[in-house]
Amino acid sequence: MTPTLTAFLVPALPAAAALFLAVFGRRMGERSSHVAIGALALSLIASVSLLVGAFGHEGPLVHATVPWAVVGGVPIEFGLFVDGLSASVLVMVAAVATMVFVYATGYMKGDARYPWFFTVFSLFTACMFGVVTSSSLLELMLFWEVMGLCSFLLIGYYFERPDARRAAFKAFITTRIGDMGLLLAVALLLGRYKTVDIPTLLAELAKEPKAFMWMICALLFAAAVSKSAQFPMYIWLPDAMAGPTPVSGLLHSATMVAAGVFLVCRAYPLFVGADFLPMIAWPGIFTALYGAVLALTETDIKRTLAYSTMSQLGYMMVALGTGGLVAAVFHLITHGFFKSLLFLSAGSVIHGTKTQDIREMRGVGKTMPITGACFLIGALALSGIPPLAGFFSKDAVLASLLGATTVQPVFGGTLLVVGLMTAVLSAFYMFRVYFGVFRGPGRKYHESPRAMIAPMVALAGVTVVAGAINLPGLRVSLAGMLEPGVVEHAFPWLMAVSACAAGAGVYIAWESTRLRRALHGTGPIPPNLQRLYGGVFLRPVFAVSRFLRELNLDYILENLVVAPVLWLCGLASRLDPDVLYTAVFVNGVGRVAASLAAIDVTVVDGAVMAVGRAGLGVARGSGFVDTRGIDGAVDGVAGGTMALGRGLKRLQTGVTANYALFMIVFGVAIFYVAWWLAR
Amino acid sequence: MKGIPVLSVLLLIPVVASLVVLLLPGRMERLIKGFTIAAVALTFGWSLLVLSRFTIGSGAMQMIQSVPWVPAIGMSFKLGIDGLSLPLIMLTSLLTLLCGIYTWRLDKQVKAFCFLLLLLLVGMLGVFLALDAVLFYVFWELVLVPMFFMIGIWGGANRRYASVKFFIYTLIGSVVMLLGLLLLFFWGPHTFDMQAIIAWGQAGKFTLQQQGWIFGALFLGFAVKVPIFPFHTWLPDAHVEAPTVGSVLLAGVLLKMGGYGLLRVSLSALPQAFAAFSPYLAVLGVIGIVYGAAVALTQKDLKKMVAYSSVSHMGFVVLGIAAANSAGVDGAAMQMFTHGIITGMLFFLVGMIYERYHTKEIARLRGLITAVPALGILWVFASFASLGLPGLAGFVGEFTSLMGGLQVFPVITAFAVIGIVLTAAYFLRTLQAVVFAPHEEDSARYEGPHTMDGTEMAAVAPLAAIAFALGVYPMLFFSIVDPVGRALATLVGR
Amino acid sequence: MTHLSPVLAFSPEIVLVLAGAGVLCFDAIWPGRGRVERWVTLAAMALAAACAVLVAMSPQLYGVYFAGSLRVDATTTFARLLFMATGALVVLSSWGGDGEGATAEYYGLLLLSLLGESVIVMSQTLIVLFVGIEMLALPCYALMAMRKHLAGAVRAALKYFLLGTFASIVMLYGVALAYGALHTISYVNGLFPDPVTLGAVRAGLAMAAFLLLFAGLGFKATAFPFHFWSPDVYAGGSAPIVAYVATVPKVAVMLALLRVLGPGFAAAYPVGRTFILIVAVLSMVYGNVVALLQDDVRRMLAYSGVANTGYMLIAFAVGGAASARALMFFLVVYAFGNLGAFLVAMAVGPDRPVSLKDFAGLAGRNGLLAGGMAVCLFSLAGTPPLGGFFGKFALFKAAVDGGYAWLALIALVTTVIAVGYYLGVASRMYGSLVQPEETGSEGVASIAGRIVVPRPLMAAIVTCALAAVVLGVAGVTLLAAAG
Amino acid sequence: MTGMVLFFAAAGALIASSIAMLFTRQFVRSVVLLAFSLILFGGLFALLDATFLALLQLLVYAGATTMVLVFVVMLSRPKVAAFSTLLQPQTGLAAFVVVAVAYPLVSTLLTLAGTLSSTSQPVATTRDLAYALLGPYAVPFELASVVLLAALVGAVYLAREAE
Amino acid sequence: MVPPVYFMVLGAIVFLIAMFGFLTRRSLLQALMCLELMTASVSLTFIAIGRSMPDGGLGGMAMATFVIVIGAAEIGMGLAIVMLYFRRHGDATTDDIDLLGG
Repeated sequence: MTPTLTAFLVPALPAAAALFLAVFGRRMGERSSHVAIGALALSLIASVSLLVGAFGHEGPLVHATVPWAVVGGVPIEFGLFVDGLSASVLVMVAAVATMVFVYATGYMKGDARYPWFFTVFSLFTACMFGVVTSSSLLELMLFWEVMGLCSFLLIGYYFERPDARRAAFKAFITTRIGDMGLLLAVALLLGRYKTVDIPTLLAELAKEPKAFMWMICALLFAAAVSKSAQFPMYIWLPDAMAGPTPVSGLLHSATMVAAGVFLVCRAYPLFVGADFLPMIAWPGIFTALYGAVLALTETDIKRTLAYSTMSQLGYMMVALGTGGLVAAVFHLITHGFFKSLLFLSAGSVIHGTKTQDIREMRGVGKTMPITGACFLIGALALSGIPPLAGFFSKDAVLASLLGATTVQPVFGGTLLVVGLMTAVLSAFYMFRVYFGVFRGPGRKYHESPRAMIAPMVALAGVTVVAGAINLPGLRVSLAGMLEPGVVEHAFPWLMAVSACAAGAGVYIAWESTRLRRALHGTGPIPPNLQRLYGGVFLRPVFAVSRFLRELNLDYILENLVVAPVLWLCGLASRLDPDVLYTAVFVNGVGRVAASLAAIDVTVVDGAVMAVGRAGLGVARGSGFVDTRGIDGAVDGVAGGTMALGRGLKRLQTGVTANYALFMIVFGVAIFYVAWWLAR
Repeated sequence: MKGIPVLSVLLLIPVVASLVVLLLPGRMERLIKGFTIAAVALTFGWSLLVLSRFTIGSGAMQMIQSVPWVPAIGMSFKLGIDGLSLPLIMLTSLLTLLCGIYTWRLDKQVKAFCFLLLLLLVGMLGVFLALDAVLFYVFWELVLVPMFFMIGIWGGANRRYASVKFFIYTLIGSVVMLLGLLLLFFWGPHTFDMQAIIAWGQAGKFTLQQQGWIFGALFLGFAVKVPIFPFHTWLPDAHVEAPTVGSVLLAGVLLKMGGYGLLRVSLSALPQAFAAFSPYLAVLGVIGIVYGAAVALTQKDLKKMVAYSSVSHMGFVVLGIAAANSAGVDGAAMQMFTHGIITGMLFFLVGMIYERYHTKEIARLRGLITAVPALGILWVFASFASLGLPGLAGFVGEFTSLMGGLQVFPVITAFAVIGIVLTAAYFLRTLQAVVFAPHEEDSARYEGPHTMDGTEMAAVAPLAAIAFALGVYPMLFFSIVDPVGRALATLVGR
Repeated sequence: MTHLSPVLAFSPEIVLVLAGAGVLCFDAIWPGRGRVERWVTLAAMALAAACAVLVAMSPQLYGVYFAGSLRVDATTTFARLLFMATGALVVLSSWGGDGEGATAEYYGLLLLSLLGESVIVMSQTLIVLFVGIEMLALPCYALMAMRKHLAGAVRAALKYFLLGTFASIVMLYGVALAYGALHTISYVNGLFPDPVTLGAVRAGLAMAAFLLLFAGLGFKATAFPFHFWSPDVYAGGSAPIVAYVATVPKVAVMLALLRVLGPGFAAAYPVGRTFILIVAVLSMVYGNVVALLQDDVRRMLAYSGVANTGYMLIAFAVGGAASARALMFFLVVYAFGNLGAFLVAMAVGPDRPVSLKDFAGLAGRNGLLAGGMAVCLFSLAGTPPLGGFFGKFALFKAAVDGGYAWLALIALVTTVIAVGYYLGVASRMYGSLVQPEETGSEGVASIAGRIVVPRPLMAAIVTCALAAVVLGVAGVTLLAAAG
Repeated sequence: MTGMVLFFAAAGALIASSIAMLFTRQFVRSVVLLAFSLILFGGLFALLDATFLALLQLLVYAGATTMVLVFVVMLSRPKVAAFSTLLQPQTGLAAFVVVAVAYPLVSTLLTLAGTLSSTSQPVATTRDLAYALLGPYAVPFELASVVLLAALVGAVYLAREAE
Repeated sequence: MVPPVYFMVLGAIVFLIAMFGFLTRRSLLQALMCLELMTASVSLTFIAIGRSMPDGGLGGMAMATFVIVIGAAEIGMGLAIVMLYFRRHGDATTDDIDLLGG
């Protein structure tokens, strides 16, 4: 099994499964999931073997291409490209996907369109693998957009519900806008360099003038922003929660949203070369903070996690923005695990409590212990409480921020401070949800079925262990793979600070839950909290969060895009030449004719008058658009011709003597004109 | 087989068939329909034979047949085929075959319809095969009469207005084009032989001023047909009123005659004038893309929306042609082919929806996925193919044209991207409303069978297959077109 | 053989005269209904056509006869064949169900009129031309007035007579002036010699003569200022004769003009050329634009006739042999197209004014009739592959060749306007074939039952339509041969 | 010299009678004036030594046509109201045109006369005319007879049907 | 000997008068009379021009003959139609037949 073949198998298997289910799915009913999961398991094994192969192997493990098209004399090849980066991400995606697929069999049981769900789900996974392993930018774009299609179909899975349809539409259009950047970048690069092969491109681009490189980066980053729901193109992510939870668990936590970050990582040398990094850092950190703040007052459990995903993606972007490629990838992988864990447990909670509003969930932990435990582990990981994975990856991100501070103190400093604040907020909103939902007295719920619980437990296990993949001393570490030879300088005191931040966040969450219960008269009011923290920290943050929710920035941003479009369409339909013709020709000429008729000069109603009227061909006031003849077929122009015709027709008086007279008059007149012209 | 004039036979089959149809008695409708399908199938088969004998990879004109027809005015019956016209020939014969199959369900005035369909096929094939300027014009005009009657007789409520408007608009364009062809004759080599004219033009014997006049005249004729932005107002009316088969052929083939003309005559014979005018052409193309998409978004009638989407997609063809570099020309040729396939499919589907719901109003069409699942899925597939989703044929044409455009007019082409997003917007809006939205009480009722019958599936399935195949592996198409694209690109020196 | 050659050369004309006189005498002796005369007339025409072909096949007969007054050459043969064909069609169409109108005198006069046509084409002196025109016109006045029960017929005939006589007298005065200016009235090789030899004054007088001559000929050919009579007369007159008058005299006069002016006229006389140009343009524009407004189909065809005369005059404005050839082909195509259209109008509304509403849904009521009309109209409109296209194309090409691109452009634009009203008819005929025509703006009259068309009339119409198609495809090579 | 006197007398009478013919309101008086002017035309022909023509004119026009004209009116007894007045819409234009054409026509005729040779050459006699009619002008002669035949047949048919 | 040119001028004048008459006359018969007058003046012009030709007026006279003969035939036919018209409409004015409408 050569690496190339295994690399080919990874995307091919789920694609084959998708095709198979598309044709035979309907007949297989519930058993269709077995095909999907089987294919995915094989891909997982293949990707693990790839990871093993990739580690310590200089240069890309697999780089094979096949001719796809010849355009303008330029051969375009598609193929596979697997290096350390893609292998590691591949494993994460495969693992999470397998878990979610198993979970989905439980969650979607009894759904009418069960086979269709798994068809699109497998196709999606195949596309994600495609994005990660594609060798040419055009191929990447192809899988990228088909992934957009799958997200449209999955978010809009419950298409009976109007909000699901709206969410799907919004998701596709927003990502489509971003994809335009990718389209232009690919077209420009193919046009200029006659190749789309990523490695060769990166090499060529290094020699390019800064401005052109900067432009290409901007275009690629636009695509990344829309896919990874960074500010301002994040508006589709919260609504995307309208889709079934497994979809959120896979797409909007680990895979699709990570594709944006992956694109930036894949073209990282280009971004560094064009020193585009600050442009990535600032939106990143702002998105992180913004997501966290919005998550604070979110009442829907899935939307909270959506804002949390947005925030964590911000973290990855800011890590990339400060040169921390390893940190970003590390965080991407760990986030993939614990965020999908959180989504799955949230799904299980929803499955149990039949509601998504955390205010109606009380004491779920009592009756759904395993779900509670899994959610707790996920929450701990996300908040960055050691020894869980989140702590190490977030610490790596903060380390890269610290590294940036040493280089540019102001730039790095602010990032670091905001990063720490966001870490506290993250811990706070996670545990606000945990305490609110799982602690305290609650109704009776029964635990989710085994098919949902098992993957959650597995993911929980992985979350606990995941931190280890990048321990500094370890021989086999992520850093070793991505940036062999670069010594990773650790900051022990930073770890301590971040741990404390996380702990503070948890404590505040605990206190605020007790405060909230107090407000609702279900528990004693803690005296010290009001004075000490309330004033200083809680009130302003809550105020900002509530303000932002009322502001409903999503709606504003959405209209920022939709309003000009509607204006353009309005203008276009008014500009339609058909409308234009009638306005200018039909009415315009009509008005002119009417005014001329108004000054109807009647000299002697004899010979001169007849010649005068005939010559001018004035449409005497009669109804202008008289659709005689060809039923008004030709529009304005015909109107003019008709008027001329009516004018000339007046010559046809019917009087024999007139005819003889006109013969002589016009004959002589034309003769004189001819004589004068040809003299 | 060497001796037989292959291309003349390709034209001859439909001519003979149309005469035979005239002779068949009007009552025996099934016989007439069967005969027509057989004739069109034979034509398609023969075009496959032409494809097999075509040496792929050579940019030169092949299988040339020339018979002097009217020496008095220097006109000869000259046919030929090259990388540019071969795909369009295949597209024409394929679409007409599918239309022939689809007419199996027609029950009104069958004999007249079949005769007109065959006559239309002769005209369309003739345009792409003709290598003589007058012959080109004769077939160009010949296409008008059957389409006029098709819209006029089997059309919708306002058909009279639409058919006459279609005829007059196209006629004005082609009349001016005739003047252009005459000027080509007089200022050029005093013969109507296209190859001689092109050689004369490429040798630069036309003065720039002459080229300007000829280009202007020819441009008007082609612009009305493509249609390019200000000259397109006939298209929506014609499409809304045309019967399904009429719309498919109108959008699938007739629009391509304009693009083909621009490439074959304007670009080849008047390179300098073309180079001078190409920025404006690019601007018109991009306006067409954005404008077409914008107006489509505001449309309430399903068929009119698809008509305006044609205007938008043909904008890419114009953009590709304006770029006039090898990528641009390849892109234009590909976009013409794929647009023919995909929009043909869309119009078939619209026809099927209309037959079931008897309304084309998007507001009243609901719940197609539950009513006829197959039709719903096909509409989703066609919509995504048409909005240019990579992996399907629509994308390849658009992408290549964009790539060509970006090399020559980067700023102008960038605006085209707005059009692409709008295209996605209106297709998805319609898709969600028509296919996915559940049935409300005021929406159109449909109690018929929940499946598509044989002829419908036969008409649409091949198109879907080709759209998918070309999307995944466009090498099939580009190997034919690319040599011609490169040859044309060198002309304008880009 | 030489002393016999004049008899042989003019055998077609002799046959016509004998037949004409014969039919009249035959009726005098056996005053039966028009049964026998019909067949005799057709036979005579066929015989005359055969003679014409024989003469064509022995070119040694070609030449100028009777001291330079008649010429027999390729154009004469072309004219004879065309006249016999159209004449035969007119005879067929006037067979008519009632047969009342087709008495012996009708056929006799028709034969004499046909004789007048070929005399015009063959004549080489102005006086013979004048006599020919009168020979053509007088029978027409009579024929027009023949169907007396028809209210409009007598009135149309009278109007036609008054204006026709007026025009020919004006032409006569032109002949006199020409005689004075040129000292000769023979135009064996073109009436107007090189202006230099004439000197300024006589050239001026020659131009005056040209104006008056053109007035006379223009009247018959319904060119712009001299066409006013045609709409009223066509609308009023009895159908078959209107079809005849609208087609055959125009062709004859055009060929006569071709002989009178000769190829060099346009180049030699700028005034004359500009005059013809103006008349051509005015005819095209006026004819097409006003036709757009007409509701009566025969009036519309009258104006379309005026427009087509405008197109024909292009050949004179451009001059030269190529344009003459193009003109001749255009004449053939116009003759059959126009005749066919008039005959269909006759079939739709025999002996009553025919409005566009009568054509509504014609395809449903009589498919063949509608088809014939459609083919004739599209040929007149000039859409390929029908003959009309190649006719117009040849003319426009000659115009562009002669440096009159702007004239060709005007012609093309007016053709588009022409298509406007031709399409109006076609769309009405076929509009309601499938779905019933909603009572649109003109409130369609209730579509009456099937139209029964007498068999010979339908045969004539189908022949015209077939001619348009054949001329389109095969006839194009005819264009080369007609040269 | 007497020729000149005769010419001017005849010309004056001719112009007077033709104008009078136009302006009379009774039909009979106009027919008489017409006959008189046609006779004058015959005289003018004689003055130009075209004796045969003069005779022909007198016989055909002055005699036959006028008589036929009168018969037609008497036979069909139309309610011949007095001819309406001269003035109608087109009179002004007609007058204008006639004047516009008259001046250049007469002036060119006068200049033409200059170019034509004097009248000294031998006068063509009726004999020469006879030979000419059956010589070079034989074709128009024969054709004229056919035209007469056609006119006769037509007139008879139309008249016969009338009763 | 009166120079032929006077006759030509006279012919032209009478022709124009007659034409004016034809252009403005209301009555049918007056129109016919004017036509006759115009024919006569044309034949006068023919003879006058012929007279000053080298062949001593032979051509002119021949043409004048034909003019008269054909003119007579025309008037004959014309009167037949006019009588038919009287039979039907019984009125002599030409404006009646003219209201055929444009």
